[in-house]
Amino acid sequence: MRRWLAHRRLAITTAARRAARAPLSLLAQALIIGMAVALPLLLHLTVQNVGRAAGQSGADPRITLFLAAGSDAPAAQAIADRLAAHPAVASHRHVPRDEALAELRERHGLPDLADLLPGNPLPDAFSVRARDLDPAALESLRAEAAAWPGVAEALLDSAWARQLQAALAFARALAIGLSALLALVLVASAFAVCALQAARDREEIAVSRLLGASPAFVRRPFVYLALAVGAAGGTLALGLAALCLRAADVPLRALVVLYGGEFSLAGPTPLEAAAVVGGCALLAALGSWLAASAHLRRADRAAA
Amino acid sequence: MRRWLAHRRLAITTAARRAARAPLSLLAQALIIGMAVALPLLLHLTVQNVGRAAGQSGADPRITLFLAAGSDAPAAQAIADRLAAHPAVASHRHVPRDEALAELRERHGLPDLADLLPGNPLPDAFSVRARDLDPAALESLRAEAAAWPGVAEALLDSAWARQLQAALAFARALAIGLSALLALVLVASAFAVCALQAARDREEIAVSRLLGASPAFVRRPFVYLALAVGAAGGTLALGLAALCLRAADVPLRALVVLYGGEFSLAGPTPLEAAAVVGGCALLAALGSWLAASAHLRRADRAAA
Amino acid sequence: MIELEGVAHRYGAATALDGIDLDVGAGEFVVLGGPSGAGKSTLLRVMAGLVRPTAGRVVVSGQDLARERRAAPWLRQRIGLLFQELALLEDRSAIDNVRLPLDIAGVPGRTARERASAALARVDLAGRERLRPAQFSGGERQRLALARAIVHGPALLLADEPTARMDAASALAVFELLHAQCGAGATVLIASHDPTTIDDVRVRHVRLERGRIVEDRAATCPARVARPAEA
Amino acid sequence: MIELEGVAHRYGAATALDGIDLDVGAGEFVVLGGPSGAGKSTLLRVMAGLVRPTAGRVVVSGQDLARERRAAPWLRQRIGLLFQELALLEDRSAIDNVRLPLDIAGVPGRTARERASAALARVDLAGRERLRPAQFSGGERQRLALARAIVHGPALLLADEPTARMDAASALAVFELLHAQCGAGATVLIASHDPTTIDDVRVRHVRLERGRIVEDRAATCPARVARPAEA
Ligand SMILES: Nc1ncnc2c1ncn2[C@@H]1O[C@H](COP(=O)(O)OP(=O)(O)OP(=O)(O)O)[C@@H](O)[C@H]1O
Ligand SMILES: Nc1ncnc2c1ncn2[C@@H]1O[C@H](COP(=O)(O)OP(=O)(O)OP(=O)(O)O)[C@@H](O)[C@H]1O
Ligand SMILES: [Mg+2]
Ligand SMILES: [Mg+2]
Repeated sequence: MRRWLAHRRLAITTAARRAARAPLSLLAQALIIGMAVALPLLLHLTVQNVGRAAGQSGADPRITLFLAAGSDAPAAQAIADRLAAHPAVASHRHVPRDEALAELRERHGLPDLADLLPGNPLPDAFSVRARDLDPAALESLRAEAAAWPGVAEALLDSAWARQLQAALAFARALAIGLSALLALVLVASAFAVCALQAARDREEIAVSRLLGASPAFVRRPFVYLALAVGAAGGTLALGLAALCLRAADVPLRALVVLYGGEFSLAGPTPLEAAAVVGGCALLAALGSWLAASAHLRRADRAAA
Repeated sequence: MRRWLAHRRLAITTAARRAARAPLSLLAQALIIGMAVALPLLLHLTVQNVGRAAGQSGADPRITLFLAAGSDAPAAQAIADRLAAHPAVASHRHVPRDEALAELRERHGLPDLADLLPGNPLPDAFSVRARDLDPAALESLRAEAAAWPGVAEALLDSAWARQLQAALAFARALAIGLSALLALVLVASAFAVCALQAARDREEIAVSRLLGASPAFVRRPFVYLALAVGAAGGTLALGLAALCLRAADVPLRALVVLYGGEFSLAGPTPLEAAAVVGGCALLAALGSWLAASAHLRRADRAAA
Repeated sequence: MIELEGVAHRYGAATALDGIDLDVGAGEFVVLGGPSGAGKSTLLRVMAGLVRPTAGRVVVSGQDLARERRAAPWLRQRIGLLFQELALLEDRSAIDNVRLPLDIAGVPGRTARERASAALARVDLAGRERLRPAQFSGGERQRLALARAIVHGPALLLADEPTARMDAASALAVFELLHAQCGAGATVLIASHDPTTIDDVRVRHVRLERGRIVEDRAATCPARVARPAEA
Repeated sequence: MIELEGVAHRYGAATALDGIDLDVGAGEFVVLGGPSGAGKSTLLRVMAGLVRPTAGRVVVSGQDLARERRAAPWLRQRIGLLFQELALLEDRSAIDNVRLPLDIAGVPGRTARERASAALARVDLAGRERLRPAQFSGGERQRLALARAIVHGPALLLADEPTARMDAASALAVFELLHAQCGAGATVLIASHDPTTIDDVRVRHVRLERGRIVEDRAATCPARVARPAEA
């Protein structure tokens, strides 16, 4: 136990001494990690923020049921009852024809055009939110509702919402892809740096091995140092992301408001932050472990 | 001259020998550069592609002049003449009322809704492209045209085009910001790596200096190696970007077609490609030059 | 302590050791002599388990080294090694160099520091703990390396040219230190060109030439018994 | 060739050189003797322009070294240096180690290779061009370092303990090689504990103790004239 503790304490001291010898280099390394991680992190946060804002402003896909021209209140009630009973419908809202015109005016960017129209050509409508947002499920619900008596037309949501959803889906996929790529890059980067560090300290490693040090003894300071640099890089990424979010708040707000949403940017949750820092540290440690092991294997082969 | 050549040739040999000693580490380094550069490069290419597609599909801001209901052909001709003579107007197009309805149907995602309308409630219109796309200039042109006799309403373009423009502007700014950040990261990364390489080769450097080598003699192999790795990283970035573009072609096409555009992704021009490769090489060389110089200064101070 | 049987070693085509039979008992003091390139360093490396001989049997402290790729850590940690090129770590302080075997053995920091300081004092380098090896003269560097070889009280001390960088007076002091180690129970094997060792009656003298033992002269006056009277 | 006037050097509080006055003429062969820590290596470093003395005047080949931070490259390239710790590059082959001074001088690759091979042959290491320094024995390493020191035909050769890792026979061979350099016009200064040099009548013997010159015995039989007869 004393021996175990002494070994760990010594590894920390050794790592600290090496860090003190090349602080600039380590700082640059943490910066690089921070910048690389900041990109997918930002993308993820942006997607989440925009997605949330879109959800609040009702930008998730909806089906609009237009009633036949001149429908009366009982007919509308019949449709409302049907919608309430339908298992695939999450919620629905009755849109009187005046409101429909106002919405067309605002949300579709045709403000004063509505004034040009002779009277209000629109019928009453229902705005329906489906439980399942999958395009196929949406389409089948739309087709079913279109066949109901009293429904003149059933439309999937207007183009802009689909556009936003498509953009969000693409961005989400991109964020996931980039994160996977990034994990690889982090490991490779930590590997490259640790390989160089091991080459720099080759005499120290060789002499320690000659004097009976185990591979783990040699590896430990490298891994500890990588853990620290990785964590620092992750923290830097969080800071950078926070800075960018603040800078992007204004243009993003403008963008989202164009889509009719309310908007306020949220940073990562504590859990997300912990995952970023911990993930970076672990990936860096993995890379350095691999590099140190590779160095040891090669050195042992050369010495034998 | 012979001496000059011998020194350069030797530096290349030395750089090659060092590269051969740690090929994995250099490969990882080139990969990291490639991945880091690929991100802003992709963003830049996407913005350019989408911007071009949007331009082709007429997604740049326009002003629509709706004529008073029941305008006749001479009235329309008068407006057309005014537009042709106006210095702020780049081009204009007459949109007959039928075409306007069809466009509303397609571009605004209200396909079958038009069928619901009693007849065609829309008047004839003109679609006007301004010379100056600045929002203030657009608004002043719109206000002026709105006051013309025979014009019922002058509208700045529909929301989606403004949305797209805003998104493109934001993405463009992001690409520029990221590129600047990236240049810094590249220099810092090359610095960190070269500092480690110099530390690894400290004996070789020290002995060379003892035997009369100039600082330039010591620096040269490091700078050459960085040039090669930077260029390799830039080339990798181009390859990665090409791969991603191919992968993104389908979703992006879908996205842009939603906006009503024709679409086909174009890669970087030869000039852009050369700039990417050359830029990476030069930035890496700069970083390594700085690191090698810093190492020499420190080593000389320690030896004195 | 050490039993060698038909030990041979070839580096590629070159034969460095060519059929060595040698028994060294516990507590013996053996000097390996012979011209440059005779195989002295190679023989010491074989005994330390750093080089696996191409033929023959090597048993050190009961462990058969020819079988294993590298000596087990417990054995490595019982050996004290002084390399011909010293193998000092230039970017560590003197004391950090000396305490390395203790650090590897997991000796707690405070104890390691104290024992390393004591070892430095034994080689007459007290008070220079914080200097780097480059700040020592050639002879001082050699003593520094020697301090590292004895700091953990090894049962077997293998020293390659422990006096190469020294004048006669310092060399004598180092030999007395080695004799003291031997007297305290360690087995000592050194490779040396130093002519002063040849006349030392307290050591067993083994002479190598071209990888073979050409002379094996026992100590006329065994170290353990003789030490108090002679030193 | 070399003029020292009141040269002193202090490392922090420790005085390594303490008022050295010494004139060495072109073509002389000087051996610096003295106990470990006397300041021999420091004195050689001062002459090579590697260490700037804290006091005194150092003129080598007409250049005042005390003034400049480091010797001008042209001077550095006219000196041959053999360091006490050899300073071989372990991850370069023997020939790449030896040709280093030529590479630095900008000698084209082919010529450099040929001259390096010739230098290796002069120290009896022909045919081992492609090996690494670690694949040489201690004495061979020393000869390798010596080859590097003479490969560019330096006008001044400063060698620190050129025979420390050698038996008497190899040491003698090395001394003859140094005498040959001297005979070919080079000025040779070596630091050495080797007792064989002390009896060599062809060298000037300067003895240092605690940073001062305590003895300066001229060669009774100057090298340049004597060489053909004695070797
Ligand atoms: N790693 C190696 N690869 C190839 N040859 C080697 C290697 N190490 C030693 N040799 C050769 O083996 C022979 C014996 O070497 P060794 O180092 O054992 O000699 P030594 O007796 O210690 O000599 P010295 O007194 O010069 O140190 C020498 O000829 C040497 O060139
Ligand atoms: N870089 C340094 N920093 C501090 N002290 C030093 C340094 N170099 C040498 N010394 C000290 O200066 C004194 C003279 O050292 P020097 O290396 O010149 O001795 P030397 O005569 O060559 O001895 P040796 O025969 O052991 O090589 C010694 O006491 C040494 O400890
Ligand atoms: Mg040897
Ligand atoms: Mg010395």
